[in-house]
Amino acid sequence: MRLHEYQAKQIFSKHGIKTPRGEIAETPEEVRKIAEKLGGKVVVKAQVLVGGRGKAGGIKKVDKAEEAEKVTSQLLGSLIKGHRVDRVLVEEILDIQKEYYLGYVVDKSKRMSTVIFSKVGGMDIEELASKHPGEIHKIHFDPLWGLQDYQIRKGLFKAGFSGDEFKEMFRLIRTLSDIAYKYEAELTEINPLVVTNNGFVAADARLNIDDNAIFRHPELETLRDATEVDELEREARLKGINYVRIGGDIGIIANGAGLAMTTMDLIQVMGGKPANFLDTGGGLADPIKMKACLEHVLKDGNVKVVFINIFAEITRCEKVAEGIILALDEMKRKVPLVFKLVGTNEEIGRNMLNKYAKEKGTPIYFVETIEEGAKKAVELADGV
Amino acid sequence: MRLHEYQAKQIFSKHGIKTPRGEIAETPEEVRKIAEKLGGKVVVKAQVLVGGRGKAGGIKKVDKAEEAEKVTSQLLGSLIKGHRVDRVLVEEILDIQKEYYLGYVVDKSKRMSTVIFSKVGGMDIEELASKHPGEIHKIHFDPLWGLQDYQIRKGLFKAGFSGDEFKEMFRLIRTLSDIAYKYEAELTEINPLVVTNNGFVAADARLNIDDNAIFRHPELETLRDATEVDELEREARLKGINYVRIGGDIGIIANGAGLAMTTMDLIQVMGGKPANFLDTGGGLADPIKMKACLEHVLKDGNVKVVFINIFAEITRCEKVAEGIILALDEMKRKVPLVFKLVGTNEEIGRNMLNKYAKEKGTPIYFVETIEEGAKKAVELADGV
Amino acid sequence: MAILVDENTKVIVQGITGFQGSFQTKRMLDYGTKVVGGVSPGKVGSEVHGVPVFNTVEEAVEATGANTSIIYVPARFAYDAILEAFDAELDLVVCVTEGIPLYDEMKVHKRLKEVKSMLLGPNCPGVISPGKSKVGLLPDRCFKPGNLGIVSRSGTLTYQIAENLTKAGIGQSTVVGIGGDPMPGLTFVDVLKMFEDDDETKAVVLVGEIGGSAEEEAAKFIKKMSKPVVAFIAGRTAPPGKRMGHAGAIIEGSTGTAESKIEALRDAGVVVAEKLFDIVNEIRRVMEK
Amino acid sequence: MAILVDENTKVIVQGITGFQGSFQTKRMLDYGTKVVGGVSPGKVGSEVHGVPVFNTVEEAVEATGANTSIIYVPARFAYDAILEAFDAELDLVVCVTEGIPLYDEMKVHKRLKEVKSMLLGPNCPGVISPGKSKVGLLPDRCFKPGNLGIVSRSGTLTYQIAENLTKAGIGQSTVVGIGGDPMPGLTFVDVLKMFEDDDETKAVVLVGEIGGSAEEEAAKFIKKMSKPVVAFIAGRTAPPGKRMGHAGAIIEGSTGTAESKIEALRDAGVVVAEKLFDIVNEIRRVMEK
Repeated sequence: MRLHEYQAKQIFSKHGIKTPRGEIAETPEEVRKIAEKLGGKVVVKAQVLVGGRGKAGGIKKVDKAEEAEKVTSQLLGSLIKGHRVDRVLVEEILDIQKEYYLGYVVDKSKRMSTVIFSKVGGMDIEELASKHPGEIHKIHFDPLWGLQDYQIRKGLFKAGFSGDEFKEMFRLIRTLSDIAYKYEAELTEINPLVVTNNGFVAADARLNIDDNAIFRHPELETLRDATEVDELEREARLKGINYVRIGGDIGIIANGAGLAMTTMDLIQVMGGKPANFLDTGGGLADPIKMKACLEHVLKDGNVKVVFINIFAEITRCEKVAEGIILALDEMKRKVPLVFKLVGTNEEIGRNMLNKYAKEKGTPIYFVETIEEGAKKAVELADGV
Repeated sequence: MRLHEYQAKQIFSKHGIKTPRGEIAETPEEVRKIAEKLGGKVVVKAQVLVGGRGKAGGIKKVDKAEEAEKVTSQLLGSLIKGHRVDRVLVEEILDIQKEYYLGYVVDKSKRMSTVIFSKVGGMDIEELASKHPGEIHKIHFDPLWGLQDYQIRKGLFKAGFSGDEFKEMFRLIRTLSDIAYKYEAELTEINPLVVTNNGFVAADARLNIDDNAIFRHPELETLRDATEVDELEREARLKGINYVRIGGDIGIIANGAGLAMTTMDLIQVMGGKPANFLDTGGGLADPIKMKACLEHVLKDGNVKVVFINIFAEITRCEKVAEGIILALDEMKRKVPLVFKLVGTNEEIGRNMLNKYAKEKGTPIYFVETIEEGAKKAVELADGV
Repeated sequence: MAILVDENTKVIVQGITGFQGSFQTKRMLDYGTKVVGGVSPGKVGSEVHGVPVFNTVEEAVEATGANTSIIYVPARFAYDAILEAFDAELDLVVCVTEGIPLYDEMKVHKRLKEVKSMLLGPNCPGVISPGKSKVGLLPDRCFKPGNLGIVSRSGTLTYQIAENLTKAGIGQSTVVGIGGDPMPGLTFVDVLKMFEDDDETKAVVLVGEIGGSAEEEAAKFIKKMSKPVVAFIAGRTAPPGKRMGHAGAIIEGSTGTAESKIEALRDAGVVVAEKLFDIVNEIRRVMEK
Repeated sequence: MAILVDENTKVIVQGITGFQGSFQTKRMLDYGTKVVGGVSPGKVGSEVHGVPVFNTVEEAVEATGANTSIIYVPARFAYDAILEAFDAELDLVVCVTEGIPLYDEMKVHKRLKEVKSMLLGPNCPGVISPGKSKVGLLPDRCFKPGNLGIVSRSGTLTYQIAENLTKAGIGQSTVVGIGGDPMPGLTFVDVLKMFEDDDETKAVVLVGEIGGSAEEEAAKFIKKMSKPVVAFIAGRTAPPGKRMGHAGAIIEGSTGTAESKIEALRDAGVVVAEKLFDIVNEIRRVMEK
């Protein structure tokens, strides 16, 4: 779960990391009032969960409260890299002397926690890594031992920190990794970390929590609503469906992430556009699950055809067919289905579906390979 | 730091371990009121930091509130195994079905934490170990990994626990080891752990905190006042002097615990009785430390002679002499000193002390070996 | 020979009384796997499909001489179950459970360095040495004995690939699903090493996915291998920054893309198939050489 | 030969700018110990008695090639300092600091299993190989080169014993103060093993104390030793349940009493001296054999 900047800043601030003075707002009027309180000169930042927000026009500096109100009316409801702006963060403009980078990430290939910091900040870490690889400093530590003071000292001295900046960075590294461990973060970042006359300030903030660990942090669940971008994805999560909106017109349902991705790949190879990724996971023995998946995919109005790719290793195919039929029965709109169905009793399943298709006039096409299915789906979407 | 039963019970109770209903009291009147509230049938327990309190008469069961008041008047101010009773704990009498044992200790030879439990309870763990060695179950775990659920399960199943008792013990072991880690306990114990109709109740409670870790638990400092038994020991702690009251008439000052213990040993071998153990530690370069030690030993009115055994490895001996002279100068009572002084400038130190002794008439005897010193000290104490 | 499991493998099932545990026990028994015991705290004395149930892994191992465990417990208890299996000094621990918290997995990896057990998974379908033993939930009919090794991060995709191969007459020595988690126990490299040393294995199929750097690391090792490797990478068209089911299948910036993986593998001399059926053809080609 | 330290030992001092650290650096230099560097965070570039100061142990080791460290930092920072020294892969870490929390020490012991360093202490006076090197605060004049090994839990008591021996003409190969803490790094057994293997050592004096079971464990090992051991146990008359300075010197119930230790040692063929001077006589007797 990726938190919004303002949510992450609230958590940082609670743990003693300085953040700019500012407030979150949902209307231009609120923004004007906040800007007035802050003296007029403010920065208005669109709260969208996407990188490169600044370059995409999501961050506006203004001199007057009225201007703040104006840019906010433009920002709210607009799309930044495809993400709709629902809220903006209004903050004082910092007196920037220097910009540093400070981050924490679980390094999955080393299987260790990693603190990353640099005296070069203000660009994203990938850019930093490619432009100034020598300026990136890392501290690896494992979850059992945790981060030791001497490791922070070693890292900071090597990077050339001393005096007050050493002390401030030491405290920030300690605090940021404490936050990471407290909330089981996959990643957390202060970028840029701004050096001002009043010390170090987190000008931006990022905090991504491990979804698998949310059950241990129920207090974070309440933050989630605000973090979802896509309404269909939000709904899917609530229903326990592993669904990602892609934006094309060929709906995909497969059991298994690898199978679903391969299905997507082949559709694109054949010149089509996947509407979504959907991995049903296991548990297809219950027709209800299959029904819910098909219904969900069809909620996307762009979907012209659905390719269902089930390799029923455990489940019997008649259960899958039963679920599909349940869904179709309640469906208003008729879209053609391309079906690759393999597994126990696949003949029974096919027969059930063929019978239903004939009776109701729903077009269902059975295929033998994914390649064949992808081709058929593309043809159907293109209206061939 | 060893906590009193009532203090440990407050902590246990705060963490969800059931303790008997009851209150702490310092006067017989208070005890009567508490006993009335509890329905008259109560147990009155002397709060002294010594094992085997029950057998020594420190625990009294009564049927009526008046009786409770009466036994309290007898208990308060009395000595239980040499410890004065200042407070009593008044508690309901439990409906005892069974008595178990549950403890936690840092096993210093294994360098690991250890949970110990037994279906035989109500006797102290040493007695339990010698009478029913097969009934003692242990779970070792290290501080980094902590206690894992499966380790508790393994231990409890092996000991034959099942059903509700399994669940209750599981929770208690988890809670007790959590308490141990939270407060850095050397030892904590529930003995007996009483099985009643209403579940498991901690009838007694013990919690010893690592003195070296108290700085990380400032909230415990406030509990300490009540835990000291000996006024001179309490004073010594406040002054930072490592002093233990033994009870004889020959005061001992040595630098180093081993040297101090050897001095005690030899005094007893020679037929004398040490009044105390005192290890000055390092830092004797400052005469004030030596002065404070001598003053402190002489506060014990039983002391007839002081054996000072200094092996000044770093310190120059004139500094030691200076401290002694400072102390003697302010002292009202004149006790003879036996002195073994070895180290840099020992001649200068001796001369200073000899000169002072002649001028003021304080008897100071220099010796060459600890054996000789012990003999001399015993002679002086016996008035030979 | 085969790797990891064979006719001598004796398996216990942790979580045997659960729905999945019980069902998969039956399927493993049907395949001929020696499932000798199950673990379910407090249920000692009962039986599941004729398999005796024990309270702890230690008891089960003492009573049965098992050397392998398969874990079917919910995600929040999986960490403890894995440590319990390690503690009983099993040779191989297969963890099917999906959704284990990242910090639990980091600790499991720390523990792995201290113990003798190997871990397969978590979030994996297990391992099968066709005709000898199956520890996991791979569908029997997709596999037949032979000389091809398969190692994969995906489940159903691998069954599909294996089935294609089996139908084409290419049997397998062992098929290993290392699982879709970002921090698997046994990695591609670990399994490739075993295949390289296994007399029965003549060639290997590697089924990878976007996300992480496991394929890139595998490519480095493959350069040193004597046996031919054919690869397939799923997710070539996935949009960046979207999470695709497996925790591993997320692309961030330029790392972990299909392109980087395919390039690394080709650079190591691996044939990377574009379509599923290409795998069959390529394997036939390299095995006939 | 000698054990632990000799003329090739290169030492860094952690906490060199503190009062104790600086003072003891001077004394070690005076003795001829090769003190090649010191560590004090933020003080790189300065010098203490001519010894260069570094920010971290790693820097100091890289610059000087040190293989040994001695730690003089306050108790609450000692845990971190010890781990830092381990991390720099020093052969020997001597920790003088007293009063380290028990839970920190437990963690240090866990770490010891993972690293190559040996730990002497904490709460110890260090080690001296007379005429070769001294890493610690033992008073020079009490020691002279020879063939007796001494291992002890006490500080000043050991100086006294060593001085008696030195005055009687009995020199030492190495004198090791393992420290008074209940969980020492190097134990009696560890050091006895080294003495047993050391050509230069002909006999050993063991100075024990009440509390714990280190002497009992030593007795078990001594049964297998070829070299004669003479022991002294302090605290024979200490009352039970009282803590005597060292965390180790506490007697609880019947464990750790002087009687149990003396009995175990005598049972292992050790001569246990009653008075300090008996040690000299006994050593003279066994060494003349």
